[in-house]
Amino acid sequence: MAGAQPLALPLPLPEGEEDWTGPAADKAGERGDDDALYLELDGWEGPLDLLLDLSRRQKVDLRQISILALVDQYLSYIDRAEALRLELAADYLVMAAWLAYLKSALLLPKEEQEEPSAEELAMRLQWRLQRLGAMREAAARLMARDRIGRDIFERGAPEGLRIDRKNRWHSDTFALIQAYGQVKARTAPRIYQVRDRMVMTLDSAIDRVSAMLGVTLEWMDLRDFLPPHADPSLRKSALASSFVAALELARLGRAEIAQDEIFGAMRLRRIAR
Amino acid sequence: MDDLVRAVEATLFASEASMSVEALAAHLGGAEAADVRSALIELADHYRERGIRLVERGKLWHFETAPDMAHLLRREREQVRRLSRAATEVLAIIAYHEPVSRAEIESIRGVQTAKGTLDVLMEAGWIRMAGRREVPGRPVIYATTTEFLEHFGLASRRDLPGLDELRAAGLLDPIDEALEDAMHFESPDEGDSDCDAGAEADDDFISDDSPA
Amino acid sequence: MDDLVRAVEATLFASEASMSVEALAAHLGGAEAADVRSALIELADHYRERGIRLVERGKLWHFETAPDMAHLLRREREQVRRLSRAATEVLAIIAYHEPVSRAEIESIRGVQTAKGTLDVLMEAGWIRMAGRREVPGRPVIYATTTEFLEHFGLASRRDLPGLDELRAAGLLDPIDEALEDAMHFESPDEGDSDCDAGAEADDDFISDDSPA
Repeated sequence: MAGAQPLALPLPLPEGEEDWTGPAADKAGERGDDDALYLELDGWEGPLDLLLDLSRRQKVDLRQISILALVDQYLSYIDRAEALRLELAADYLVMAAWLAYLKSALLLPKEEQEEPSAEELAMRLQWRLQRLGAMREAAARLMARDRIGRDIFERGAPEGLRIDRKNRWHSDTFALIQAYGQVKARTAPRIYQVRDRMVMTLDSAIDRVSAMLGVTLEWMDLRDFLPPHADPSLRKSALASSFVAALELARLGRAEIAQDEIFGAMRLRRIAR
Repeated sequence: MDDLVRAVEATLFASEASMSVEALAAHLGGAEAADVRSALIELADHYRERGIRLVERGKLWHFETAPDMAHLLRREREQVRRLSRAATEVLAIIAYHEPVSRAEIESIRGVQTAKGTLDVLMEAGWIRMAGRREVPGRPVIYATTTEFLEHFGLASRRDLPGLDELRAAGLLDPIDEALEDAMHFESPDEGDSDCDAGAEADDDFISDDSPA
Repeated sequence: MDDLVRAVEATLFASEASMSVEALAAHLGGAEAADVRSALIELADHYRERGIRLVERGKLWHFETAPDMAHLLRREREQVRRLSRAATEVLAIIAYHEPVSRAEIESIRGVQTAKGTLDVLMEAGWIRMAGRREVPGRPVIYATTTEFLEHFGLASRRDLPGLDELRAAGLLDPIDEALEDAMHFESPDEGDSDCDAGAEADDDFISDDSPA
């Protein structure tokens, strides 16, 4: 806060203990000579609240208060609070600094003033005090109204209005029959059929590969074992079965397998006994 | 208007309980009981023909709604609602298979049935409990009512189309359930969208029936 | 006595809450709103001088005791919430300036508003969040409720005491932050003030009301 701009009004700080009964009583029992104002620190809702109360003490319309006098009162209040070593919230001190600046600006000759002028700032402060004062009075008038539950009462034992909702259900024959059809369709036993596919079984592949291997001692490409002119799905099945058949024959020691490179052609040769 | 009469009127209005003449007199700062009594009589006379009455019951006085206005205190509001798909299915099964138990309905539908679904059909007046099946657990069995036939414009249950007719009408063709679900607007508040059997969190459902 | 007038009288007497003309018309089986309105006016006139009155508060009607009966009826146990000075001031600022943001309230009071203050007023049902102001930071704005009008016996916000004079004096002019800035009168920044503002963290609050 120390580095705050002199013209900036302090940011509000969280308000302290809220008490509708107003400023807290002096706990130490010490009373000031003129009034108890400076000992009632905890009761003010921030510096603006204190300023409003000080300006009310001028006993004139808020529009006619003397800003200079108000500044002096505020500053002397802060001084006295400090003399009593009361802990002052920072925003009271920042307001004091701002008011001190305002006072010096007000005392300067007009031509030396910056924009906005000190008069404008003073008027603005006055207007803010007026606005806060108006709201405070409005609050008091509001609270003093005849209020429900305190001054005015509603019927003590109303019978109450009850609305019973009654459903009238609607449907139609088609929906009924359709629903039954759907239940039947949903729960009817279903027969699943799997279409036959042309496959080469492992057994027939082993027979075929070993028979063909018996013809020669030369290396043969695996693909040469597949049935020629077969449709693609049968060819796929035959390739897989023939591969497994080749592995099986190699395991049984009846054939050897060679492959020169990864994904290269796989060759097969009979092992002569 | 007399101030005491106004005070009695306001006091009885704001009071949470009926009040005796004595209680009123005490409340009104020690008014004479006789004055309170005549105020009460004046008020009762004033309200004789109005929408509210001032009445005495066992020496206690209170305001109440005029008897011919009592219908205003409890109003019925009728709401037309369309039967949900789940309820329609259950109703159809009962109509085709009656009398059936709840377990049998569930066995035919292939899904559990929320308690609310049968309640809705009972509320609609379309099904009734038709006794108990004499098997272990003695489950309640349900049947349709005359109102059911009336609402659906059927002379008798025999008017319901048979399976052959349903098939001919294409109503037995398997349907895409996902599409069906997406297209179906089931009222959410009915509580019986029991396609997801989660609705069966309904604890008081007792499986009292072994499916046939 | 007209039956509709009697019916309106009976319904409002029996109702636990204040009712709008529309709610009354609906409850009375679709009576014309205009007829209900004239029945209300006839009844309000009839009860003008009695111990109870028929009053309109924010378009809702109810019966209540006459204000001059307060001394007889004031209850021993305090039924009315006692508000702190800060809370009464904040309530007045909201009522006279609504809708206002928390920063605007703070700008008038020159002090930050403790979080509890707005909560107390919300809990009492006297203020509500009325959307967000479409300025950077989108601060929540507050307005008074119908319960507020009802509790303080105001037919509408126009009945707020001294409203016209305050407006004429310019004391209710919109809190113009831009002007405050121009005057180098720093007003609490919307963004800064809510370091402790739990109410502002309410992200899923839906702006249902476009700020004036």
